[in-house]
Amino acid sequence: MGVSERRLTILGILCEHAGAQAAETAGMEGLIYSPDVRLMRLLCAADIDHLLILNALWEGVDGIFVVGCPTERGYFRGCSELAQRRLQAMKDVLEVAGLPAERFRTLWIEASDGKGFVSFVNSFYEDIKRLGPWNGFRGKGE
Amino acid sequence: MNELRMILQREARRLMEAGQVDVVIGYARGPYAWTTAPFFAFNKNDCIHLTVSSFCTQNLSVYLPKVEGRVAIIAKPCDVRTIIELIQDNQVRRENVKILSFRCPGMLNPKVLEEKGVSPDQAGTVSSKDYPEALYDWCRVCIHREPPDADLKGEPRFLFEKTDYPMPADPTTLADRLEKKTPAERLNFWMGEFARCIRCKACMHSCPVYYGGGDQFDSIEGATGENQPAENFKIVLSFVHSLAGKCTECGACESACPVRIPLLALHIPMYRKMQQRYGGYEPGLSYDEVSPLLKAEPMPQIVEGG
Amino acid sequence: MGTQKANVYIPDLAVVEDIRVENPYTRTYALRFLDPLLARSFEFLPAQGAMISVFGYGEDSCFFSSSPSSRGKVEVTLPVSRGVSTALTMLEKGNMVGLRAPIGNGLPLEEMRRKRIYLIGHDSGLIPLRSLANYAVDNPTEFERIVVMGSFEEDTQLIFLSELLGVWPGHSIFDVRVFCEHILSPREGIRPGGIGELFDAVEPAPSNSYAVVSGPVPFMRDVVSHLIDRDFRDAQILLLLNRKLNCGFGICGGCKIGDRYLCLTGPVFNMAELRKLPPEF
Amino acid sequence: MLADVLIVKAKVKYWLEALLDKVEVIVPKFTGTLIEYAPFRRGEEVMLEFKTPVLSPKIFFFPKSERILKYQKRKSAVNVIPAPVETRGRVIFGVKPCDAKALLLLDKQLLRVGAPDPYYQAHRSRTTLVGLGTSQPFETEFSTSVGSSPFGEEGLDMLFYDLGKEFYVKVLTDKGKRLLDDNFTPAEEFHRKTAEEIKARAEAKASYSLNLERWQKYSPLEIFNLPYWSEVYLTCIECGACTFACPTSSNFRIVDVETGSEGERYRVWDAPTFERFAETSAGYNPRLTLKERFRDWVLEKFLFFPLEHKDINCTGCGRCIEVCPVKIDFRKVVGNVRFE
Repeated sequence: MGVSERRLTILGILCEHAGAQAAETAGMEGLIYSPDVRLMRLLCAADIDHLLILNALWEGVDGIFVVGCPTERGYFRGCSELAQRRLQAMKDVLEVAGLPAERFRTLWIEASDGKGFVSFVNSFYEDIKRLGPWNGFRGKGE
Repeated sequence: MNELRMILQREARRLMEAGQVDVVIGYARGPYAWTTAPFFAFNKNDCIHLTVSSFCTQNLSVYLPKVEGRVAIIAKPCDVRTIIELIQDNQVRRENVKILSFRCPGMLNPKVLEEKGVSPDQAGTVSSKDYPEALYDWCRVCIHREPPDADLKGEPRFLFEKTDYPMPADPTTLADRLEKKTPAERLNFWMGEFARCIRCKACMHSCPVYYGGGDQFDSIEGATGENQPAENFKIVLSFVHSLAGKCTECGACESACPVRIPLLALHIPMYRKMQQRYGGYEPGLSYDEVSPLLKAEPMPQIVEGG
Repeated sequence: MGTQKANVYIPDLAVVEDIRVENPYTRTYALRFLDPLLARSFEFLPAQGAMISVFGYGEDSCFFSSSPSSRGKVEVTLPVSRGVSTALTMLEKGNMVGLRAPIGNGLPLEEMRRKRIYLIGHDSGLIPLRSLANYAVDNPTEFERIVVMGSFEEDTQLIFLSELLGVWPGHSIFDVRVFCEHILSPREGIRPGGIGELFDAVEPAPSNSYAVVSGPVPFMRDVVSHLIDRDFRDAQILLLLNRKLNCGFGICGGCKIGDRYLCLTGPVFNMAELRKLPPEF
Repeated sequence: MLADVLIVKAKVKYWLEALLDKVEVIVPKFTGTLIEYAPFRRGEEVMLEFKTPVLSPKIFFFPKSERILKYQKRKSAVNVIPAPVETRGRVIFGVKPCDAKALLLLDKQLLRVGAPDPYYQAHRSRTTLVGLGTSQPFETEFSTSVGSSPFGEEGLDMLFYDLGKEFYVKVLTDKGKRLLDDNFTPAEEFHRKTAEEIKARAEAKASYSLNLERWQKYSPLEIFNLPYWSEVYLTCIECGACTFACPTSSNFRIVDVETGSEGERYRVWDAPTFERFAETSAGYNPRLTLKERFRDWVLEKFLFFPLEHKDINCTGCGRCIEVCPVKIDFRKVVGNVRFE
């Protein structure tokens, strides 16, 4: 493997109540996805600090996805809608700044939908693979 | 703008004499040519220092949450919008605030005027009518020249009919020029700009509707210690994201920046994106409509790729 | 001490030899300098401090809590707050930390010779006082009497329990009084009460004595007014102030009170000096 | 006695290009939005008339962030490598005389006896300062009234006076003399006279009465406790622009940056107006309110520093007023103190 073909790192931020459950369901159903995908769980997708996403991107994570509750059926009242709006704004910020907004994606899914989760992760992984690695900002600039 | 200054002084004095307010927050003449400085008038005699010119770039509503008692505030229309947002956010109570606002001709960049050979002595009178090309970027794109709420609104002594201030012939801003570039070029541009950043937090502290206070520049979760352009850019991006759906393009942050980083070229596109996505929402125009980022409703469907 | 280091910012490495849990929020770390020469020659005074660094987390100031006479090994005690002191709790025996020491002026041991010393401390304010108390244990002839006046908010916050209740009362020159405002589990030697009770029990007398006060600012203010009531002169009251230190050698200005730097002419100030300084204390 | 010389304006460029062979050269440059000091490259034009740059040459001696050390963690052991000090020669052209004086004031803070800052010391000793008399000062400049001058010679190695077509150059130190080459020609007496006149004119312009002599009548504590201080801070928005632009402020913080098992430690700027500036890690903040922090920032320069070093920690460059987002006039803050 050459330097340019280093393994991808993809960060998945899962909400406790839908994303993490969906990942669990996928595990129980025996569905697999790339081992380069690292998952972390938070209480709620609407609670994601913008610095979490920015920091990940800055450190050179190749792709970030957020999985949260489906629209209008959030675990907390309105959490999914709020999260969608907030993260959409985040995407806009990345676009405005000239950063690769396509490396950031969201999914709003039922806790029982393991298949949906895995197919999303796989297609995201393929897209990121096509985009190639992202090197972040470490060591750039002065 | 001389006439307007007289009216505002008179009104501030009247409010003081009537005991309706404890303090008037306004602008006074700044320490050197062109500039204005925020000024607190605690008694009626102080009111003669109050002034308004085409160079009042500070947003005075940043002081509202800090000041106790009943306040009269001189505010540009964009500042009034931030006051409305502060009231929505329960930072300020409407009954404690008297808003003295005016139809705004837009704020001018003294640098451009100096290049045109305008003398600083004219600072009190010059306006965008004479030099539309000197308008700041955010005033170029501004269409809300009238305050959405004011305690003097609707009275006939209001000056500056809208027709007096035509929109500048060329409303393109740095934001538009950047939008035409490729993402890589844009990123490169911003890296160059943020190499100058000295982390003084003036942008964050001069914004009335940003409550973060710039702690991210210090904390280990935020910027790393080394002053790298990328790190500075990251923190400012988090600032921009926090203001999505709240920024009224008042330009306080950019004019506060000691090293002149064009922050509004980040805020203006965000403003437009929010406007497009959420049915033309513009923050601070009414008391009832809250920021779309605070609404727990499904995302409005927009046509992709349009 | 005395010899100028080439680069004042570079900490000396030290190995954590022992970690002792004083209470849930406070730990004592026994450190030994990696450089054997430095370990042998290192000297400090009671109430002097150090900049302790956990690499990756930064630096924070702390006080030495061990006796200056125990050569080769130094102890620092830190209450867990944020940043470095939290990072320290993750360390294990054998890990390395950086130490820039000693910082500050320390207590004037020469002047305090053969005097009666009142050590008045509240909660973690006792940390630098322990250094002097242990010094007195090692050199009992130096002092006429050591009166340790410990005051605590709650008995879960008690620190240096074995010394307060065991080692120090066993010495003839020591008189140890510990008062707690709230006692959850009573034990011998700990009495209920605050500063007022503490002073009533001890009755400090100003003749031939020094009072060393350390603790939070409101506590120090209270104690000073009590001491003044009992005819202590300003010069007899030594206060240990606590400020943020960044550099430790008088540049950064974080510890500046008026024209005095805590890291150079502090942290020990007598009340007469403090009265001339801005009333920030 | 060092001979005074002349240099034709057009030749300054060639002189600096010749210097590039030996040393790094820093010149003021217009970088699109701002005049900044930046490295000079061959073939570039040199700005000979410019407004005082917003960021003073302090950034070359006490940079925004300076690497102190590097460390590597190996299991429980740590290896600490001090950051090397720079030794390459450097010439800064176009230094404002008040900024050179500011470096002398910084020396007092950063080169303390027994504990000199090694990085600052190295930067100082490797740099030759070529001054250029302030022809276009900030309108806020008040250097004459704090014992500095727009044509002051303190701290400089050479000082250029603008005589129209040519520069009259005062060579002040041996360090400056070493930079001379055949682009310079000897100066005449009338050149010196013209230079004196220029100096006198500029000094009269850069004056503002700070009434500091009134402060002598009061004790530091009295000044500190004046009710005046609770009035002047009101418009401050507690940013750090004034401190960071100030050529004499040396407040900093030390932070670590870690990547994996190794990292670096930096010394970064901090400002006394920031809320967290004096807060201890235990959360105790001796200067909790903005009033206290603002008072501290002003009095540190005009009261406490003079007590310690017998000199005002201000050179009157006017940058603090220029960069202040709310245009607090520090001249007035200091000059209009009400003693009652």
